[in-house]
Amino acid sequence: MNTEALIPKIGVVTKITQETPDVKTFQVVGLDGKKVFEHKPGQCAMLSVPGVGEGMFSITSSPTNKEYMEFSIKKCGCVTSWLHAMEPGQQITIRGPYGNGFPVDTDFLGKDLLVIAGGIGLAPVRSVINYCRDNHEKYGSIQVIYGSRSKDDLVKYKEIIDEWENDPNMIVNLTIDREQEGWDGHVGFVPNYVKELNPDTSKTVIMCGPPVMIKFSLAGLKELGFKETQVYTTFELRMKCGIGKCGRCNIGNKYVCKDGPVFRFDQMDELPNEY
Amino acid sequence: MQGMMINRAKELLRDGTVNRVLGWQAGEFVYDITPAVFETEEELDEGFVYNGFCGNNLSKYLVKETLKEGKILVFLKPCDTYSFNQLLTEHRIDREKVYVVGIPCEGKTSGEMLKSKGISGITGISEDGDNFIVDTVYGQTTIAKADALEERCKTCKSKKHVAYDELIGEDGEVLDSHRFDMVAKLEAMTPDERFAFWRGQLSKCIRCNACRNVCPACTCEQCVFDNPKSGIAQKAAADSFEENMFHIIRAFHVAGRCTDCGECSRVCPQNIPLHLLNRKFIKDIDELYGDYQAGAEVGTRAPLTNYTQDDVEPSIVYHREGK
Amino acid sequence: MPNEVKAFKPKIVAFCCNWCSYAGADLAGTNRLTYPADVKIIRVPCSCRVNPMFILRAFQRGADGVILCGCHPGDCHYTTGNYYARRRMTLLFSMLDFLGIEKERTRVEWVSAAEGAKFAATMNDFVATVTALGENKRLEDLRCKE
Amino acid sequence: MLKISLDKLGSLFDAIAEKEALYIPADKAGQPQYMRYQTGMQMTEALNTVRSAKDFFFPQTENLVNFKVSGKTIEIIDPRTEQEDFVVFGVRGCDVRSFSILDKVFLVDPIDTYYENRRKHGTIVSMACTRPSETCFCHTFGIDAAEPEGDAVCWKTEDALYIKANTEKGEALIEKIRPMLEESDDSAVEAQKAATREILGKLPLANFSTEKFGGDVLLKAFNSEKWASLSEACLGCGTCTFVCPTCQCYDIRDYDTGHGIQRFRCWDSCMYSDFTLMAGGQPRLTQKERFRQRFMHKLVYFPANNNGEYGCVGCGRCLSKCPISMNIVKVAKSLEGDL
Repeated sequence: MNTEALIPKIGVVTKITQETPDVKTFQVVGLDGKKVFEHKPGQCAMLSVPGVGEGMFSITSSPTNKEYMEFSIKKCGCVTSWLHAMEPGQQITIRGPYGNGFPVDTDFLGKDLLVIAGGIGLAPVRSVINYCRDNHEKYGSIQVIYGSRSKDDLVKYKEIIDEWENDPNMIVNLTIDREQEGWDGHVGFVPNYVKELNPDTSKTVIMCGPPVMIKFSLAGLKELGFKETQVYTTFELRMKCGIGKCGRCNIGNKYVCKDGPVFRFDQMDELPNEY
Repeated sequence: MQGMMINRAKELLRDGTVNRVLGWQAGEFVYDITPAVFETEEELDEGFVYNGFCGNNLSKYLVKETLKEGKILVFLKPCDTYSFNQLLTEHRIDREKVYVVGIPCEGKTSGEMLKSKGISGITGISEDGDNFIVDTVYGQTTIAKADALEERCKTCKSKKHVAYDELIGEDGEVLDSHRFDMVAKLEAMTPDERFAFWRGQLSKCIRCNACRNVCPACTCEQCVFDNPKSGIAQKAAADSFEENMFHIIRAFHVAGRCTDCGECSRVCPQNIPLHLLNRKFIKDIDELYGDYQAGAEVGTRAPLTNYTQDDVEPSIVYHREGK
Repeated sequence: MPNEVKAFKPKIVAFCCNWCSYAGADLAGTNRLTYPADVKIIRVPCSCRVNPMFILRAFQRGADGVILCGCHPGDCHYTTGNYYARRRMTLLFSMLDFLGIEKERTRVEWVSAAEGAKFAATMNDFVATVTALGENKRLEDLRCKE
Repeated sequence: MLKISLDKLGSLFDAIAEKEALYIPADKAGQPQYMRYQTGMQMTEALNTVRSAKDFFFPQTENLVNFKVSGKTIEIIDPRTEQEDFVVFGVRGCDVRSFSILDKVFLVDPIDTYYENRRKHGTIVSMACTRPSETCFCHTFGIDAAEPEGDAVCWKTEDALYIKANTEKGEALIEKIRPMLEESDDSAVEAQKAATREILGKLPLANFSTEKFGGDVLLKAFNSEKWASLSEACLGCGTCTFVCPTCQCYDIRDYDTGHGIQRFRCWDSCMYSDFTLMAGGQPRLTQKERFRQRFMHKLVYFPANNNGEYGCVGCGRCLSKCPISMNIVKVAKSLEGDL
């Protein structure tokens, strides 16, 4: 770990891709053109625009990408608006990696994975999906159930269509909330779609999305026979330090930035319901 | 007094006039009293107190309480009633949902006041005429009530209730308080002396926001100091400028609306005489725009949202030596 | 002189109302009346747009003097704005004085669109006053000093 | 045991201050607070300072890093200068313990180097209490006010100051002032300790205990219905957190100075509504949740992570300073019935 935990490094934004009307993906490298640091799938980094603020963002790219890191960021506050307004070549500051990440080296080994994501919730799980694809010999099949408000709001749509759907090891189920012209896929909310698809209960589930999606999807999974010990999610809380000291991401005796952001649902049951 | 108040509160609860009672609850050491809402007669019997340590001005809680269901009984001391009127003027309280019982006040003290007199290890306090008899682990001490009074009570402006549905005890009179004496004393100093005085005081500030949060005039939904878009949101004064700015703006935002209840100075953990800033504004307003007591009546127009065509020019500040 | 002291040139912020004083400043310019270049004008829709915080923030950012110019009382474009501004500024300036901050650093002047000469004269006079006072030390923010 | 007569205390301070920065609790405008010693300064008679001693290691505001931004590029500047050695004299037993609690936050991996640096350069000289107040309950957390921890510990009697080193740092300090001190037996100190302990036993909170708190009561305590009434009158100010010697939450903010950006950290309070506010929502919606967080953290979460050690030292500051007199003792006593 970096000995000067609170002093960031400089990152250069080399490429910005408009994913959806309010989501952009940023490619970041260090001043030397290489990755700023290595990370595990599901870990986060603190990005900041000096003078505007700092924010914790999940690293969207897989650790197997050795060239750069990617962040898919939705525009919703001060820092994100600023990030969205910037142009390639802009420097930002970056520190990390933070958090525990998904247990890809332990619990996930050899398992079939079911990834359930909604909206921008794809950002943290894309890292684990691509990591497992690149190391497919260590994992079973990957099923992705991903939904968004509309076709235009599906993050990383191109990658999903071009790469994931052509991966023999993957099943991709997409859904959107409302009927839309040019969409011949499934229409409906994610929790209902999960129940319709009736996935095999031997799978390990990774879930990320808006709280209401998580709530109903979890209930649906339980109905299908999944256990809480099989389901992982990743949290979002306000963070300032990223190193478990500043106190605001504290839930029970856990600090989301340090002990999380990935939790298994049975672990969450032991924590106060304050997230 | 306490007994009469409890009995009256019980009656009003019983006959359904109110469904809650806002008062004071006893603590660990006689003096550490917490404002509390009582819902049943049993709760009143268990914890309700009224004594010389019930300094909290309860009127601000009504902003929150009158948003709830039903009518609430509140006990207000004379100076609290001014804050109550001011909140009514600003439409922050639903008058229909409050039943005000005015209670007399002989001035309040606090544990902090006793401690500032060198009394420590307090195990009990009893009243004996004009004195407090304080039992401590180091023996018994007697202190005159008049000496132990809070600063704001030593210069009490009024024993008269300006708003109530009913009164317990006799109503008092508006007093000639000499409350501007300290302000006048500061005004008579040289600017250098004043600067030194205020730097000494304001540099103690830890920006806990107690003065703001307790103030019955500070009822903004979001304070300018908490609004990240204001450009001056600060959690801590990183520079002496910010200490000055916070206190100038805090006092300015309540200028003309401050009833001089003195809660700001009472709660300041660093004992900064914040009321002097408010009183400076009140004194200036009185002198320049005519006497005005915020909260004396409901519906009056505050001096800063008012004007006359022949108001003095700001240049008067250059010519008012010793004011 | 062995150690030449750089002459102190104060930074002045002038809040000028759009309808009178800003036009007055314009007129001063077109009439080629001179006033020091250290006066930075901030145009505001009305003198009563000026929040006490604006004055303080100007000092924070390094101003040595702050002046507010508006329409003459009675001539406000919005009828009454400057009456409110007058009360506010009177109380604010009095409070600054109460805290021991030099009262000559702040000023309010009423300057109409026709008073180019008054604008220039006011600024010259104010700059001279603030120059005599020296640097703003009592309401400075050390972080903003270079 | 070494001692120095009280009339020579000033020259002792002078001698220490000559070698390194010395801070003592003294009265300023009637308020006891730590101040940098200057010749002639007197120690306060008050029991303790209003602000705790945590400022020495975790100041209310401090610059973390500066940025110079020009166009698309950023330059990162570490603003730190060399930390001078310093001595804090007269720290009470409760505040000394608070440092070891802060250590458990700031000195665990990843280490906070700002804090660590100050800790390395600071020497703590504690002072035994003789007149504890009714708000004191340090004994609840196993702190002995009559013989506090610290690099060195002092006892002040009627006529002399006794001093003893506990650590190498303390010995090094005493070595520097050794010529001024004389050998003495410890009978006066023992007598004082006995007297103080007797008073401690008579304090109103002498029997206050937090035994029932700690790890496994987490959800039980969290879901108690009492939080609503306990927090009802809370003003949501930060007094308790800012006077508290163990509260360590902070905020990181950027300040644009006009010629650069200063990223600084400052104390923050879980009692503030914007503490957890995100663009995406607010997990602690009302004052009840914020209030609960503070006490749960001190009484339950912190001990769960630190072998049962509580995040409170019983200094009593929140008891005397809370504007509405709500405090950890009332909370603990009231919840106890539910556990």
